[in-house]
Amino acid sequence: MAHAHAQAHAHAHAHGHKKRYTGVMDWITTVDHKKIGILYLFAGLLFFAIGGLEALFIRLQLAYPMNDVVSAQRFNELITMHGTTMLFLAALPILYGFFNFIIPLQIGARDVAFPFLNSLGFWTFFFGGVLLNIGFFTGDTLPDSGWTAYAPLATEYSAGRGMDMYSIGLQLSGIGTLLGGLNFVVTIVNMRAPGMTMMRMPLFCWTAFITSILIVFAFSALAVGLLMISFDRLFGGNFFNTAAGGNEILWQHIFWIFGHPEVYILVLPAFGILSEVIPTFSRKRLFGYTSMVFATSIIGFLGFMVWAHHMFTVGMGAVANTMFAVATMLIAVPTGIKIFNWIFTMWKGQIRFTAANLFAIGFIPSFTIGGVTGVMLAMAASDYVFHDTYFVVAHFHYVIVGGTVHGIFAALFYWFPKMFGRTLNETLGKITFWLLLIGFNLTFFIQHWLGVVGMPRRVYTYLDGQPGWNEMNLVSTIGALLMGVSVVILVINIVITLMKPKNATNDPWEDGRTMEWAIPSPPPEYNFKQTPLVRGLDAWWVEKRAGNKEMTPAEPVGPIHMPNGSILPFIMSIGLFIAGIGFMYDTLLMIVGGLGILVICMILRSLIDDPGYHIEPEEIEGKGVKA
Amino acid sequence: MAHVGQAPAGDQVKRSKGHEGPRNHLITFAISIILTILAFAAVSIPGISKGFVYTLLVLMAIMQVVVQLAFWMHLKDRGHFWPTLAMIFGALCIVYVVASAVFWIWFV
Amino acid sequence: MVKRWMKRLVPLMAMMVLLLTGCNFELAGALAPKGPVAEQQLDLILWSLIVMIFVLLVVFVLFFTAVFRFRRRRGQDNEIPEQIEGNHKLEITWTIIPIFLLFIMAVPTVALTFNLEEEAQAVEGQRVIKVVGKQFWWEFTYPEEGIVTAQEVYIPVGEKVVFELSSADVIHSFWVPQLSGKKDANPGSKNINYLYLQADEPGVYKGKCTELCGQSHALMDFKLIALEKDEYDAWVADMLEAPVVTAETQVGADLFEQKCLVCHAIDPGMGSVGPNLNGFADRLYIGGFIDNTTENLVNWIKNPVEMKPGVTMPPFENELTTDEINEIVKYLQSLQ
Amino acid sequence: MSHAHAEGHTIDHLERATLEGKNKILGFWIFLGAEMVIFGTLFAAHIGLRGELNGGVSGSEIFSLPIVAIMTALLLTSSMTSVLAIQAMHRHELKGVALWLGITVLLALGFLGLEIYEFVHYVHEYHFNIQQSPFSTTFYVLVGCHGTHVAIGIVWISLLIGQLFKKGLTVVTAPKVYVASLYWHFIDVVWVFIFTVVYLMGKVG
Repeated sequence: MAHAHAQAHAHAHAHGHKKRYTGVMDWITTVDHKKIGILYLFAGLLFFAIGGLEALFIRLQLAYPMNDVVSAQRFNELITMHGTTMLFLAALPILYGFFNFIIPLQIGARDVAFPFLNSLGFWTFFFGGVLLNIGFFTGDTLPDSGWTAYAPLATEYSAGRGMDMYSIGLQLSGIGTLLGGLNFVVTIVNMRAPGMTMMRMPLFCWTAFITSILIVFAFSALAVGLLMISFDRLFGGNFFNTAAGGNEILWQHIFWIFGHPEVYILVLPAFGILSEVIPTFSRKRLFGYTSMVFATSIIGFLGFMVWAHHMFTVGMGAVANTMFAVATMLIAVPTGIKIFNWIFTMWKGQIRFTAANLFAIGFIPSFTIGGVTGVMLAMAASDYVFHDTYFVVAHFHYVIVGGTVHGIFAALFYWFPKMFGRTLNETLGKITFWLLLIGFNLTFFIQHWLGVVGMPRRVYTYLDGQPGWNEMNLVSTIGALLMGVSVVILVINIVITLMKPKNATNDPWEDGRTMEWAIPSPPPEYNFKQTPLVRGLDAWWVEKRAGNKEMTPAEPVGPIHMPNGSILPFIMSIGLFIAGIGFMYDTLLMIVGGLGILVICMILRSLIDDPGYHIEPEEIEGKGVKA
Repeated sequence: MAHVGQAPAGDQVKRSKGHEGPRNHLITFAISIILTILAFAAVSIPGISKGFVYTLLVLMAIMQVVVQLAFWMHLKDRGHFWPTLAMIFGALCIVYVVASAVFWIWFV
Repeated sequence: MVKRWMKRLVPLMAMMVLLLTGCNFELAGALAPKGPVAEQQLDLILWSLIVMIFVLLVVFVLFFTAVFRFRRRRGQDNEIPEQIEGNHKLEITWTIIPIFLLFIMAVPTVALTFNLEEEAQAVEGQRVIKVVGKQFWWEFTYPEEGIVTAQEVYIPVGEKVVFELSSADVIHSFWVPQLSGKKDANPGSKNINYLYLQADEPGVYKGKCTELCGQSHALMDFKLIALEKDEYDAWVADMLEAPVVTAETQVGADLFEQKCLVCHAIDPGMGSVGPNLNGFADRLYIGGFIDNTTENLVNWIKNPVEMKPGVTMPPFENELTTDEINEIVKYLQSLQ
Repeated sequence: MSHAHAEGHTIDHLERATLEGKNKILGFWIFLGAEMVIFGTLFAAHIGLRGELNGGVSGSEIFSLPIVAIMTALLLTSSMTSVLAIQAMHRHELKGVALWLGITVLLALGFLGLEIYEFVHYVHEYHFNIQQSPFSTTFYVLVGCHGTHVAIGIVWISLLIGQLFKKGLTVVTAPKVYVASLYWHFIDVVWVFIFTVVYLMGKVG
């Protein structure tokens, strides 16, 4: 990065001023990983709310047979946007928020490897998300072919601009995500504090690491798939045009080569969160750390090898079907190892039922149910029955709501004091948990049954007079409403907490084990005034047991180099956004203009040196421990 | 900050003299040229079976790429654990994407 | 085998759902198989369900024991529990046992998957029915008998039938829950699939499209009607008879020829843009899902898009008078 | 912030003198991993669909091997010259770096010119445009994607040369040059597969 020293010698103080921005400008120019983390968190929560509303409309439409809350077309748009929004714009960004904020703190770094790229990644993701949702503003049709966008429904048979928004908007937000993943990989490999070996890394960092690798490789496949869809739709390409000899199954392969790792991209970080929260509130170290690391790696690796189990009914033949079936079933083994390790972490511990821990503990049974139905789905011959029915809907919601969302909420309650200096209200948190638990099981448990008795997924309505369908769907809708209420309470909780004064201590849960709990809440912009020396797994716990009040430093107190903020990432993303709209509406001027903005910004970035600035020891409050 | 997260020790080791000489790179260039000429020649000669030519072409391409990755892009040097891993994983992805596309479209 | 055990599990699960919904309840869909394919699949599902319930029990027992026994109690604030690194024996145990459980599920899975695939290969003399999915209806062709029909497919009871699945537009998926699992109907000439099923009891079985195929994906239903062999033969003979136009239906027949024949064939062996309407009077449903009554039919012709969003058939309410529509309906109802 | 010791032992590896430099190089390798998947997926589409002509022309009818051979020679040589640029950089010869990078850009321009000529020729002679057949679509998207990478590389390396003259060889510019050379080698590596799989195999049929 260009903020390094212009000359290769050791004078550190001579140059650089901090460019101070305030208010909105501060947020759109920031390259601080903590602020970008918060931006990711709130952008993700915003899209989570939108996706949640879409889900409620879906359930309201299905509450009664032949209901007409929304039209068939609108329903297809809702399911597509619900899936796309929740996966790409809500779950992953919220997780990225935690990655960004927590990983550098947990590995003892002052920032991520590429602060500028980090900001670019966020803004590209954000504007990609806006582009995906732009139909709400322009009145065009929204994407309507399901989040899987199967060709040729998504290419030749989807009228309007909806699927262009999908392919281009997702392309942009995918690029942002890819940049983020790359950043985390390098951060974790290169930026660890002295003594922090890979096998001393907190499990959250490990899962983030594996997740980021999956992102780098999986999202590239998606990028190509989306490029192909764009070519077919905008330039008359023939990738998936069967009449001209193209092959619609090619899309399914490419999509699921991305799509299956995506599932692990979403759930592995939740595994990591659990592996932080449960030990903390059990006052016990994680049971079987090494096997957890290996299980994570194996899940990540196998996750790439099993994509075709989404395609059992496509007609791949018995050989391919059984191979993928067995490979898929194998994933249950490392996942099982994790489940048992968590249970045995609690075993003989002293469990405290804080809101954060409730979500973490609630994860285990819910996710286990999702896991066993996953094994059932993996059995090819059974999948012929389950495929594309509500059984599948139930399964992946048990995994994603029971897994990822529980994990996200646990992380939110757990790290909120570190991020914002205030602890979320515990009582409201517990109400959120119980409402979510009840609502979620009410919504989805019954859908297993609905699927097996014959209700296909993605149907905008169903006929009256089918045994039990009306009642079961109504129950499901009531459950969804309860989940809605629980999220509203969470939002209220966040708002009222943010209005209170900051009062959190460094280690508000008192049993924090990893390094983020060794520094103030919220952390200063330079994180650690002295880079810490890591002396074991659960570095902060080790120091606490040794009677220390701070991490042992690895360097003397000295000036700290910080990168300057920059508006360029924001402008570059706007350039990409404009170009994207240009592609959608065939406006050459906008394409050229948008890409021009991008190129100019890149030239500026490469020509103008920004050496950053230094925080002098005098500015750092309090004296550091002498090294 | 320079000592935060030292990369693997290989970076610290001084390389032997001669490593940086142009010889290795020129040899790589020569190998690449020869393999390329062979590839073009294999196509131009009539009468060889298609399957044999395909196999030969792919093998020569892989050889050329491996040589270039190892010497020109320094993957053979120490301290390239993670880059090598990235390349291997990428290659693995390619193999199964191509294999599945070929398997699906041609054979099923 | 453990089959009887499995069969008992179904009512148990049924009870649970019944408790949850508090409503009238019956086994349906894939839980009430009426043919060998669906039965084998249900057996496999129940077998996996038993194994999985065992897994769930183990996990839940351990989980709730841990949660209830090891909560932090008063006065423990300064106690630090032992920091256990792990336990190799335990860890190996919960690696080996799941592998074993997967093995006992994988074997029947592989066997059944191959079995279904082999049986679906059409052999000489095998009855094959060609299925073409179209937005949002199904066309069925009997190549040997020379019959083309739509929405309702007739098969003889107790006989293995192979369906050749393809599509004219987007991807559809062919599913008769009570008789078999599903398989996709892909567009293009390359990815044609074969599915086999067999009905052991006569009856009308619901069929569905299960791959999102556009607006009326939800309503892309069809019926599979299984008849005894002799009734089936009678049906074939009936379908092959040319439609008779009487004085009473002459007006409707003429109107049909002017307005409808562009898209709808009525000759036995002809495919067409819209569904072939040969034998329409015997159809149970209009558009695959509405009862075939005079009133519904009139409304359908007036404005089909309102009943089934996204269908290609244009509304005729402005093009034809109500009388004319009634004549057409009368004619259609004479097509035995 | 102690670059003093960093300077001591990596005198011949200016690009790795700082953590930022190391980060940049590792990050770029990971990026190349992603690029591999991108090109791999495009190759998969091409290999799968290259036989689908939709009544249009086939590769063996239109490909001209002499042009491809010249393009290959240009790109291979440019990859070589970018290695020489890195060697000059390790010897701290600013002019050498700029010279070799300049030659690389010139060779790349030659390659790009030939590719554009080739595409125009196909469209005019055979109406072989992107819409003709799955073969044409995959051909243009795959080869065009590579061509776009070449074009980006040309702009990037040209800007780098400008920067080098402005700032000299420093711990800031050295990683950029190194990374650009990695990028350039990668483009050559992809081309090896393109001329093998698309052109030569296409010629064989």
